[in-house]
Amino acid sequence: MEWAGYAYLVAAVCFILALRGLSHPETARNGNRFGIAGMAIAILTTLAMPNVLSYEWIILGIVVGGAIGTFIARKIEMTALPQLVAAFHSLVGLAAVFVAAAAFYAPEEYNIGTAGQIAVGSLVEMGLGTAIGAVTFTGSLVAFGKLQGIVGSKPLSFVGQHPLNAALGILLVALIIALCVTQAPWIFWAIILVAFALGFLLILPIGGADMPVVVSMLNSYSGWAAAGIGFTLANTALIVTGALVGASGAILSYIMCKGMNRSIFNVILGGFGGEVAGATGDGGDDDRPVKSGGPEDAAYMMKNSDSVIIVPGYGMAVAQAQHTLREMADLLKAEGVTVRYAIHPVAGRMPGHMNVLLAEADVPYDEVMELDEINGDFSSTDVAFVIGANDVTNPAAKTDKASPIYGMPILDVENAGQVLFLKRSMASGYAGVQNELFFRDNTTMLFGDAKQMVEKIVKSLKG
Amino acid sequence: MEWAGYAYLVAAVCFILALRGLSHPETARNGNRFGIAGMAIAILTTLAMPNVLSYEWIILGIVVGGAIGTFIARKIEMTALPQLVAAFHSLVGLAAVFVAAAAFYAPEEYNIGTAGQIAVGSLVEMGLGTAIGAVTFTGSLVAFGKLQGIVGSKPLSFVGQHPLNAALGILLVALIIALCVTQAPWIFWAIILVAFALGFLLILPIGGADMPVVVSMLNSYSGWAAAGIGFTLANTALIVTGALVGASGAILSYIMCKGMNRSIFNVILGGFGGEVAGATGDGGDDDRPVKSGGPEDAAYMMKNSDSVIIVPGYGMAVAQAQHTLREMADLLKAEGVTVRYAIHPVAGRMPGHMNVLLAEADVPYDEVMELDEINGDFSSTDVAFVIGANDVTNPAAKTDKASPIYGMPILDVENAGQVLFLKRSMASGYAGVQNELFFRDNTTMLFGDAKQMVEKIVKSLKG
Amino acid sequence: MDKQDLMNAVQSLQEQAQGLAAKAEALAAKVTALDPTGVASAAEAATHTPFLYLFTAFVLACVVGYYVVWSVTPALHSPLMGVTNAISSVIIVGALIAAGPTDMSLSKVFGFIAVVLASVNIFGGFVVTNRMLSMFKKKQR
Amino acid sequence: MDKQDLMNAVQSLQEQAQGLAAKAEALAAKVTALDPTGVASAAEAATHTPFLYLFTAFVLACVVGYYVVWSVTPALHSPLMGVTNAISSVIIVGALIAAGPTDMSLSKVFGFIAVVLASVNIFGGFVVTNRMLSMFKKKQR
Ligand SMILES: NC(=O)c1ccc[n+]([C@@H]2O[C@H](COP(=O)([O-])OP(=O)(O)OC[C@H]3O[C@@H](n4cnc5c(N)ncnc54)[C@H](OP(=O)(O)O)[C@@H]3O)[C@@H](O)[C@H]2O)c1
Ligand SMILES: NC(=O)c1ccc[n+]([C@@H]2O[C@H](COP(=O)([O-])OP(=O)(O)OC[C@H]3O[C@@H](n4cnc5c(N)ncnc54)[C@H](OP(=O)(O)O)[C@@H]3O)[C@@H](O)[C@H]2O)c1
Repeated sequence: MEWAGYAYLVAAVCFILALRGLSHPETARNGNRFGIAGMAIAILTTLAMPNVLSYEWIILGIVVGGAIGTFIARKIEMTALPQLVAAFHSLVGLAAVFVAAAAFYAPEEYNIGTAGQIAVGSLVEMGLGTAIGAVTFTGSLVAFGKLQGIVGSKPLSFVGQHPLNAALGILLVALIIALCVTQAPWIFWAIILVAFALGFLLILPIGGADMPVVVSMLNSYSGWAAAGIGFTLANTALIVTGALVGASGAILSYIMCKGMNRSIFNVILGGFGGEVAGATGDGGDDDRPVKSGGPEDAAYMMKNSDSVIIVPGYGMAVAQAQHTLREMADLLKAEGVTVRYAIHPVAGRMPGHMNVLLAEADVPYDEVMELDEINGDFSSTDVAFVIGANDVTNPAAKTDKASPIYGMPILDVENAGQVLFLKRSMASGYAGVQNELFFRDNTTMLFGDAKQMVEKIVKSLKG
Repeated sequence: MEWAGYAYLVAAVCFILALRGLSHPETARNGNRFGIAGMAIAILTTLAMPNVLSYEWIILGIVVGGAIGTFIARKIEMTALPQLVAAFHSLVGLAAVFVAAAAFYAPEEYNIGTAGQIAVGSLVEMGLGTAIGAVTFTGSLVAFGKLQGIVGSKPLSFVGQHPLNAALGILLVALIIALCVTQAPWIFWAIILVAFALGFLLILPIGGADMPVVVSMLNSYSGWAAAGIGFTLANTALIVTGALVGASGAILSYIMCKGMNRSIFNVILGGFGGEVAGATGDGGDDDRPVKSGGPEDAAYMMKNSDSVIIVPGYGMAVAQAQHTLREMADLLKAEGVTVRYAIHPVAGRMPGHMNVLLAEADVPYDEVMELDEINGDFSSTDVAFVIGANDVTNPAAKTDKASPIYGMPILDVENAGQVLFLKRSMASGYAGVQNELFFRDNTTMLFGDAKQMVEKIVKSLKG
Repeated sequence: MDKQDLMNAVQSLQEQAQGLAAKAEALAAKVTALDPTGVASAAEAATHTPFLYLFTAFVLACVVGYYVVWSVTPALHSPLMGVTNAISSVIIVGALIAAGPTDMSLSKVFGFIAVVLASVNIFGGFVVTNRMLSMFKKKQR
Repeated sequence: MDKQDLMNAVQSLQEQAQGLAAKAEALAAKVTALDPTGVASAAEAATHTPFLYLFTAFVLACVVGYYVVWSVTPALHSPLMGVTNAISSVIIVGALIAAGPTDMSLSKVFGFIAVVLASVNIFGGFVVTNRMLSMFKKKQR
């Protein structure tokens, strides 16, 4: 079985190369192929193990699961990516629970002892793996529900929520210890039930808009859980993959939290998203005059400029305006206008969200700039066209120490000659803070749904 | 002894952190401390092993070696860094040979068998380690001699050099195989002798100026040798360190080769540096008129400009002009001139050579720019002051496909308002190609030794 | 040969036999003492590989993960989520082992369910990532 | 008890003794067969850890080395050479083992020399690196 170890190592290296490929769009597809190759190697190696003897059920399982997965992945709208990832995550969590259960009932298959006589180290790993998997399952389900709009996205805080969660956490630890001592099956199932409950209760109080951070965090957990199972199986592929996934989830959570200028605790303790609804009302209270325009004004202004930078945000995703937006950009380019896109690290609701949507609309990725690359160029740009973005342009992040977004890097659209804000109302964005820019002299508001408004601009540009 | 494995792992992590610290000057000193900590952990762990019983000789060895090392490292001139690294390298190579010899004569200490009955796998590792160590030893000695000027820096090619080296290489392989079969001590010593000879013969034909690449390559080898010994000892600290050092040497060689736009084979096959002398004569042949000036002209020109970019090169290092240069920059800054430094990746004779020299002269590192950072700024700069640099400014790298430096990135000094070239003559630089810029209208040549000339400029600025 | 001699001979033989029996017993004890340790330790070495080495791999993999993820370009952070989702399903390895035996059992059922769930992720993750990545195109077409 | 009986008893005793001796021999053989394998394999497991795991660590360390070295800022490439020079002397570990025994021997002499050489590098490398690094200063002083 020595060769199997080497095969698993090769699979692990393939997974590393898969992530490495993502360092550039050009190498990314190759990277994905490495990922597939690694997975194939890992599966085939396992199937060749002497204790894997019957293939019918396995093949059936892979065919059924693969068909479902492929079908969903093909049909899903790109705007629904966040919930898709959440849903897939819940499955990984559940699979981990079932693997742990299988190991508990047939430990001899895993060389960790016999039923009722499992090595204590393996029991600890198994208990932790089960608990993390179960929390991931229900947690991701809640995240999915909130993102999909099935569960209310408002944070559902209730009295005594934190003490209750803490109590459940302690109970979980106690149960794992009891499992190590008694090896009783009912304790194993109790761990799963308590962890299910904990997953629900932990995520329910967190606002819908914070779900991406939660999903990423659960992703990280599932990685560490996989690494734990890797220790039990002495399997390098699992250990390395677990560490990769764990690091990925942790780093993405960090990037999001930093982009929002919040701590991870602030997110997890919940209740933040709730202010959005309230603050939205507040934002509308402001009675100062704003300059508002129509699609013709916008079309005229952009047509007669030299350069336009488009700043997309969450509103563009919601309205699915990316295709029409690309059409508008094409028309402008035909007029000789330089058009580029500026993407803030946390624009939208998921890291890289805007990039995928623009790519979907066939926008070439070399027109799409990151914050650092383009921020200096606003001052030499005629028009900044902000479509469904708000927080990521708010100068309060630089000036107002009391603001919840203070310290977050922003796109300096204010430096452009003219700023167009396309949104439905004066409402504030995710962070619930009013945007000073709306009231500036060089700002024109375009009120309306992003897609409809851009369609009108396109019509006006054409005719 | 389980704990020892963990301790070695901690040491390995310390070494990783040591290199990680070097990603920024601010964290670098902390990184060095991690390196020292890692080494201390590795040594103390080994001393605590049950088979290490007598400490007198060990302590004596460490004290003597440590004193010598500290003394040399304290006294050495910063301009002599390349040869210092080469000299230290030869010691690592020799130490590896001695460790292998010790393992050969007392294999039971290393758990690899008994004398005359050593495990074959270990013999292979040992034979390879010895050979690489011995090649590193003599190769680095030659490199040291060439860099220090003891051995003529001209490439010493001779007829049949490549076949001879190939023959020695094959002999070495044959000897290692024979060692595995017979385990005879004389074969062991023969391996060492042949490898010594090979090291000499491999490096001797390579030109002095290519020595930094050679040193870096030997560094890489010594890393892989250390990793090999790590396998024999089943020691994580050695394996990880070996991989780190191996990667570092390989990447630095790659960077240098890329900066010179040559392949590593071109360097190793030797004979390149020889063209320098010849071509230098050629360069002097050019009879076109150049504009030349004196220190006062230079002082006047720079004093009356808004911004100056200083481009140092090998000549500054040779002339040890860095301190005087800093003085000049200070005087200019006192006059309100913006002064910055532009460093080409292969300026000087060693990666990062210029940065260390400037740092030695107390130039703050945030005034010292890399090629990418500053190359766009030459066009908005009044004066480019090129001191002892030549190849790294040569536009032939961009235009002349026949030039040996074609394709290498260069500093676009030509875009500056005025270019001052401080060098002793019209001679070409390391690559032996004439520099078109000398004949441009906006170029003024300052002929003289870098240090003396800058001293005169300083005098002129002062008075 | 008289009676006395015979009795002596028998006695000595009996003694010898007893001595042999004792020796045999001691040997047997030695064997049983040796056997479990020997076989068990060999088995342990074969099946339960030293935690230290796995831990070393884990620590190094964490460092690799740190670097490799930070080097992912922000524009591809969504595909990154897709890929990590797919590869985290490598726990299918554990599921396959559970689903592998010929005899039907509770753990085989669990294994089968886990295979299905993990397969959804593997195929779904890679397909959706591929869909995303195939949309990223360069300018000059 | 007549002669015949006695002879029978003696004979049966002899047979028993022979049987015991044979058994003892077999056991002894088993013991020798078991002992070396058992002890040797245990020793092997303890001293000669599986190549696979070391190789795994090596592969991962190479990836780590790749990333960690590329992330070194070019301005610090000279100190990098200093540090790698110093840490490559970690082969002093091998030298210490050779120099460790109490009895004087050829290998102990070799070990001593290697300790001296490696120490020159360790101290020299770290000191010169520290010297270089302490020269790098930021602007506003
Ligand atoms: N990307 C991530 O990974 C991530 C993760 C978690 C949280 N976040 C947070 O999400 C926010 C992202 O900033 P952002 O600027 O993209 O979004 P934002 O600040 O939430 O603003 C979105 C704006 O779009 C408008 N909008 C909504 N639907 C629209 C439609 N159909 N048509 C036109 N406009 C519409 C809304 O205004 P109206 O209601 O007036 O139309 C809203 O002001 C940041 O605060 C960030 O911290 C991001
Ligand atoms: N950095 C590395 O890692 C590395 C490694 C290997 C090779 N190289 C090669 O080294 C070269 C480095 O380029 P470079 O521009 O720094 O140097 P260069 O092209 O070799 O030019 C150095 C110039 O300095 C002048 N010089 C020499 N001594 C002087 C003195 N005492 N006072 C004033 N001037 C003096 C020489 O001209 P005069 O004789 O007229 O004075 C010479 O033209 C590149 O070709 C690179 O490929 C670099």
